[in-house]
Amino acid sequence: QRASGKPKVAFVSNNAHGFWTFAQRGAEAAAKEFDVELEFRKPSEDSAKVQREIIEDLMNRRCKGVAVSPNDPENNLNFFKNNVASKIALVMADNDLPDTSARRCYIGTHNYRAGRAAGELVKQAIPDGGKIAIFVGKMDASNAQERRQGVLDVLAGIDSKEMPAKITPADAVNLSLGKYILIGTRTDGSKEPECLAKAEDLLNKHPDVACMIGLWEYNPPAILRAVRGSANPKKPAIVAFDENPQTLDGIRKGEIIGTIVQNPYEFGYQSIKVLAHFANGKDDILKTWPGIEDGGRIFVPHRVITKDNVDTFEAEVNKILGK
Amino acid sequence: MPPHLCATGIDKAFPGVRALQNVQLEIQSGEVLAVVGENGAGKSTLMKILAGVYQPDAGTVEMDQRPIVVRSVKEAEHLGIVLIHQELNLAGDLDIAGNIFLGREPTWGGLLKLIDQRRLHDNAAKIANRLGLTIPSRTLVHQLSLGQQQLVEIARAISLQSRLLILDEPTSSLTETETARLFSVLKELKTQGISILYISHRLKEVEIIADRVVVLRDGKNAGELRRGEINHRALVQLMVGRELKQFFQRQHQAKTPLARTGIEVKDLRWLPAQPGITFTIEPGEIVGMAGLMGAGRTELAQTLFGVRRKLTGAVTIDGKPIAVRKPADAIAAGIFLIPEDRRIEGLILTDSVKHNISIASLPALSRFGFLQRSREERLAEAMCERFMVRTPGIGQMVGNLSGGNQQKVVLAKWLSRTPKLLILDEPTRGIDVGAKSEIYALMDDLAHQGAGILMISSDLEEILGISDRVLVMHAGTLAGSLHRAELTEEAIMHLATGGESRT
Amino acid sequence: MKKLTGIFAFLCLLYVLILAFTDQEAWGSNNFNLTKRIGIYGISCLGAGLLIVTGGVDLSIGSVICFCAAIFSWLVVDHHVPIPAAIVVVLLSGALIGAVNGFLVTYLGLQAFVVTLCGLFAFRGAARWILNDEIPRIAAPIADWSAFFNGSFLSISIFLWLLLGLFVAGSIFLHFTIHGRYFFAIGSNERAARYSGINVDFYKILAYVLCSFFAAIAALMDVFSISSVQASSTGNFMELYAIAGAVLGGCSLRGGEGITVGMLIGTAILCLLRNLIQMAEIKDSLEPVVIGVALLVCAIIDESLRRGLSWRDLLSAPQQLWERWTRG
Amino acid sequence: MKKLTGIFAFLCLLYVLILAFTDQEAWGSNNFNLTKRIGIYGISCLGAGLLIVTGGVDLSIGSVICFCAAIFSWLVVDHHVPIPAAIVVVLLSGALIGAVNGFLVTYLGLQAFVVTLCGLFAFRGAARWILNDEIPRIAAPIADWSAFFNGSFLSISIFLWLLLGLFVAGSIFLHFTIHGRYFFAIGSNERAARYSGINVDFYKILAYVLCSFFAAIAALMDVFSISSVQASSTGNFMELYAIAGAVLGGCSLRGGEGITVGMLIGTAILCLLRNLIQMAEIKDSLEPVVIGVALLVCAIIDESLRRGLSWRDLLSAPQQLWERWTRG
Ligand SMILES: Nc1ncnc2c1ncn2[C@@H]1O[C@H](COP(=O)(O)OP(=O)(O)OP(=O)(O)O)[C@@H](O)[C@H]1O
Ligand SMILES: Nc1ncnc2c1ncn2[C@@H]1O[C@H](COP(=O)(O)OP(=O)(O)OP(=O)(O)O)[C@@H](O)[C@H]1O
Ligand SMILES: [Mg+2]
Ligand SMILES: [Mg+2]
Repeated sequence: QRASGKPKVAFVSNNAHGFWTFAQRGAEAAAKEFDVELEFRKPSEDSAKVQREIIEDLMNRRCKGVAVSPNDPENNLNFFKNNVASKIALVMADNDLPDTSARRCYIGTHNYRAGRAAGELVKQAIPDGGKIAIFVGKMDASNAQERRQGVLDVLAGIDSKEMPAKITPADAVNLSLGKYILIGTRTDGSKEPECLAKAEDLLNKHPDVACMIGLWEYNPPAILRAVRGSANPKKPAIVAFDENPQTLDGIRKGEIIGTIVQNPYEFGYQSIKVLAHFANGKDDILKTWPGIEDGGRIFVPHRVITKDNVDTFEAEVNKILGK
Repeated sequence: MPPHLCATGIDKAFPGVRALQNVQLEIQSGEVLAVVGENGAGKSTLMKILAGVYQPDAGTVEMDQRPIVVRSVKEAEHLGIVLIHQELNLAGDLDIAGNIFLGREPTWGGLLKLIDQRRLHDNAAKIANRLGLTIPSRTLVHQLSLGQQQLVEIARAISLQSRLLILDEPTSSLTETETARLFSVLKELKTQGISILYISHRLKEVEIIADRVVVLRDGKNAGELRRGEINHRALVQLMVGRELKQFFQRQHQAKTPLARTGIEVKDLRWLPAQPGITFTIEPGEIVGMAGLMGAGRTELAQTLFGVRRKLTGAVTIDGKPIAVRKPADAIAAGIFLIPEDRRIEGLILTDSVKHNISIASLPALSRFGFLQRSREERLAEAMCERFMVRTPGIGQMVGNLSGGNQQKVVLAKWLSRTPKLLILDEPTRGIDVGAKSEIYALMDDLAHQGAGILMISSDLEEILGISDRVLVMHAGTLAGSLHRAELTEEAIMHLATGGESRT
Repeated sequence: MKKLTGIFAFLCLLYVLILAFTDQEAWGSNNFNLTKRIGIYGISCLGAGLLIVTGGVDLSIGSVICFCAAIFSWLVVDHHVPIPAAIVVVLLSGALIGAVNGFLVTYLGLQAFVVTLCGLFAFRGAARWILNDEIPRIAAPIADWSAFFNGSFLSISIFLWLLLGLFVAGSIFLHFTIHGRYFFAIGSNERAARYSGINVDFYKILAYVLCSFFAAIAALMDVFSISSVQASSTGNFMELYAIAGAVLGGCSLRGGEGITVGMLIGTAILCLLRNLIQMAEIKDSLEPVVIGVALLVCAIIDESLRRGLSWRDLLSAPQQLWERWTRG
Repeated sequence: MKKLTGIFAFLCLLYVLILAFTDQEAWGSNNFNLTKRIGIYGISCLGAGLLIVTGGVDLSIGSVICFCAAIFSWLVVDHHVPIPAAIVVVLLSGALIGAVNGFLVTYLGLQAFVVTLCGLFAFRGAARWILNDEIPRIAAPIADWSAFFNGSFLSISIFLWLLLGLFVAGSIFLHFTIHGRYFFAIGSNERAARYSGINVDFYKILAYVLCSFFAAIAALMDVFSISSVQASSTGNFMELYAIAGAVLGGCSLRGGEGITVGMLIGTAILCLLRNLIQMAEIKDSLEPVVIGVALLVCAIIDESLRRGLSWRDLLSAPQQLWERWTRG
């Protein structure tokens, strides 16, 4: 329908979070540059089921290729392999499939390595060790598991470039990691007020917590708010992920040590760029793709933002958002 | 003198029913006009039209010689027209005073409209006392017995500064004492020039209170009687169009001796501080149960039927003890109850006549659990005919029937089966004379077949007419038992008001 | 029946629109997808509908689905229980949950809304606890089953066949047996039903059992259809879709009203609506708006036809409303 | 009043437990946090409670909160509208939404559950659309307001003071004016109220307006408390917490029952419960289980006391139940 004549490609995120707006901007830029029609889909629920319905419907609309940030890639492998990749070009963004042959390539952050970077920030903030606590929306999301594992492995002194097969259970409490002790991992079901409440309660329960780490975008601002509100003169260090304006503000004021940012703009841009090439029959584009690793993995490097580079970074962000 | 209110040429049709056709009605100031007619004659519909609940299809209403159009209850109230509905309309979660003054609470605090609780309760107590309702005005209405609730409705209507007061069967659950009190209040209102429209199926009341009677039949005017002409025979003649012979028929007066002992109730209690109740009902016996309002007759029936938890007591049927924990158990043991409040306990108002009649007999109307609809329909048709239920068809929604016809459906539901003990709680509430005699005949018939019958009624005439024996309750206990030979109105009232048993 | 014409017409309209927005060669494949989704969603809707007829309501359906899926994967993945055995355990758990709900509502006299709200919280938590907030590797062990269910027979999804089976059974039960009649009686006037000698408590418990049992089946279908269980998201919002479907299809939450075909149509409308939104490429953020508004329109049409208004009345309704308004 | 003793005792128990699990020097700060949360959650609960008294229910509260927060940030961030003006607009929108809900329920005779279910979908979508799925930079422009509200007076959070203000107003309205009396009458028997000449439609609409208006206030408090709006998550589940709080506090969803103090206690129980879970360091995944079970226990105690059982009866209840069970 609505024949623009251009081949159609799509990007399906895993939820409707504001994070994906950056990816959408990147995807739109690539679509314009490489002359394809883009559909950017953000499901209202972060479930594998809704996502699957969206992809099925896309395939019934002559979509030439799709980039997906999958919910539960592990178990949906067969779906992606047999129902999607066998029919149209499939690229994974942000989250990879366990079987690299099931898709053309992966574009995204290496969440485990990003987690390790956050671990380094923790070490830097409290070199003498102490109690730490982790905050995240849900623990059954793979990026949450990977980031958390990265942090814990660095603190425990384990050296690895890839996610280990055996992970620390989500409900581990008072886990000793060298000089560091993990009090626990608090989940809030993606609700910021709940994260705030849990951070406040943790500060009252464990006044001696030395570092609090927020793994998802809204976690650090909530932690920051709780720390600011706490009567305790000894403020714990905060380590953050993502580029929430309040997080950046906290870094500027020195209340947050630093944040690990991904580059979702690039997720979108590169995904659509790859798909556009496939759609135009250039199937060997990946062979010459810069920085591609084994198994067709293209890592968009994370960055560590601290007080030193926060201003330049924020200017960059504003540019993308057109602010 | 020109009439106070005059309705001419009123027509009203419902799907499948022409409820009113060209009906005339006029009433003078200070007059008590009774409206009578068989069930479904259109009385309630006419009253609802006057009070703004329904709009007529045709016809005009004039008040003080000015035409009026009443579009809502509120507008009717502005005109001074107040209707007490045949069915109760009370807010159960509010207290007595709250219900009496609902919509007209005395307030203070100007625009804030705070409720003046003291004035509210003082005024409520005054009105309630006038009617003999002595229960504290802070009692929640859902805790009251049906008769008491009816008094609250009446109190509410009387408290309104009305010019035309319409009472649609106000006394159907009241005993004689309360009725007498109501009549004295009505007389007082009459002297103040208030017009009163009074509907009742208790023709004795009509004889006492009415200045004039208008009779409706099949939605049309059937005649009028003036004071002096009003008597039972004339009323029935106009209502039914023929004379009714024997009203209370007890053809099988002589009990057939049976080898069964019937039902024995021993030391039954449902309230902690209550002396146990003990009585027996033999097969083939019709036992009346009298008592004042709130004496606990309904509660006794509910306890026997397993709706209310009993604290102590044993019930045996033909010598076999039975354990009743829920109505299903009672029914299995052969005890049926025709409940007092048809709208809440007796009927599924939103369902059809057919389904309501069959609901208690479904296992017998099914095979392997599958319903046999044709049998169900045949049963419903037969019962409707027998009880003279006036309905456009057995598919009609029960809620659309007239009050008396609804009551007939409740009776039809149970009387298609043969019980061991049939408890009827105010079975003839709102039922016209013709159908009443039919029901008495049926009770007689059932008794003859060996059922024991316990009939609770507030209508002493009825109790005296049909019972072999009368049990009288007073304040939650059994005050005494009277045999047919010793049955008089005085004897019953003596026991009901707490007098010593003479036997 | 008559009151279903409105929503049935709406369903047809949706389908025509979907066809209009879809390439012809994709029709077949899209039809298959639709039959699949209706099959999966319909099961819990049928359960919810049966319960709603008795005047009950179950807010815990989504969490029960999640809980049952969690038990299933715990048995199959962690304990290598054979799949048929695991299925039996899951179905029994579903029935048991329903029995507990029913017990609380009848014997303890609690409000259904409250009891099942507790369930909504509790079973979700229990699922997370069972799965330990991890994603179980369920895909491989159930591959065969999943392949079977995702297949088709006469180009209709197996899921829909299953639903149709349940639908026929449910219809016979609700509309042709005395038990179904008792469901309606209880929903319309519980006291009157009790006074008529119906074992009200038993039938109410039965309704809860059926609802949760159907939720357990829905959980299995969910697992087989996407081969995935995630404690934090599996079954989310399913109670709302189930109730919405039943209500769209003519059930009244006041109880005593409902018809099984209606529940099916209601579910189908929800599935088609979401499909249409994708096919017509409506902005994602507007999807919930479209669903909400469509539900509302359906409800309005339905209520109007039920009150005996004709289609012509409906079309002139806005004007009438305006007049009524301005009159005061 | 008497029927509140059960949940009040439960509340006290919770508080004692919290104290037991918390270091003494943190008591003050924890108390402050609690007052803050009760303040924020209590507002929507009060609104929901007022509506429930009239026999209505509003499932859209959470989405309305999200929608109002979205409008607010759209006005303040994108259009630089002065904050007081934005607040007025938000409150009016809230009231308007309530009026629409009320209109649909009264004039069109739709079921409240259905209408507000539509709202649950529609307003969430509308919020996403307004915010274009982005995270607005709301923190800076509202910094002063946020600081004020997050402050305290007499070591009680401003949020709680606000709630107390609304509570006093609401209590007077519901329990001392004729309007409140009409709410009860309508909830208890709508027809009786209508026959008493009460303008039932007006009061029902008023109840919906109040509920959504309170939701709009709650939206503002939510924004001021966390300085953040996110279309996909703001206000999620708030309708469930609001209704649960009201019901815990003695409202019956059948209508006609409820007391404002109860709603406050109900909210407080929910807030304290979650605090206790943190302080006692109960496993995260079990949190929903604890909440669900505690709700249930409350409901059981409440219902039993309401039926006139004494505490002693309650304690011997399991035994009695058992006997009743085994007897048949
Ligand atoms: N809402 C309605 N819908 C359909 N039919 C109705 C409705 N209300 C009344 N009717 C019918 O109109 C007729 C007159 O009913 P009405 O209630 O006026 O009788 P009535 O004289 O008050 O009888 P009763 O003595 O039994 O109370 C009856 O046949 C009844 O079935
Ligand atoms: N003084 C009183 N105060 C409060 N309630 C009372 C009082 N007297 C009676 N009642 C109520 O009346 C109930 C007894 O009602 P029941 O329905 O059994 O009476 P009844 O004999 O059938 O009278 P009715 O003719 O009014 O139906 C008691 O349970 C009680 O709730
Ligand atoms: Mg009548
Ligand atoms: Mg009685």
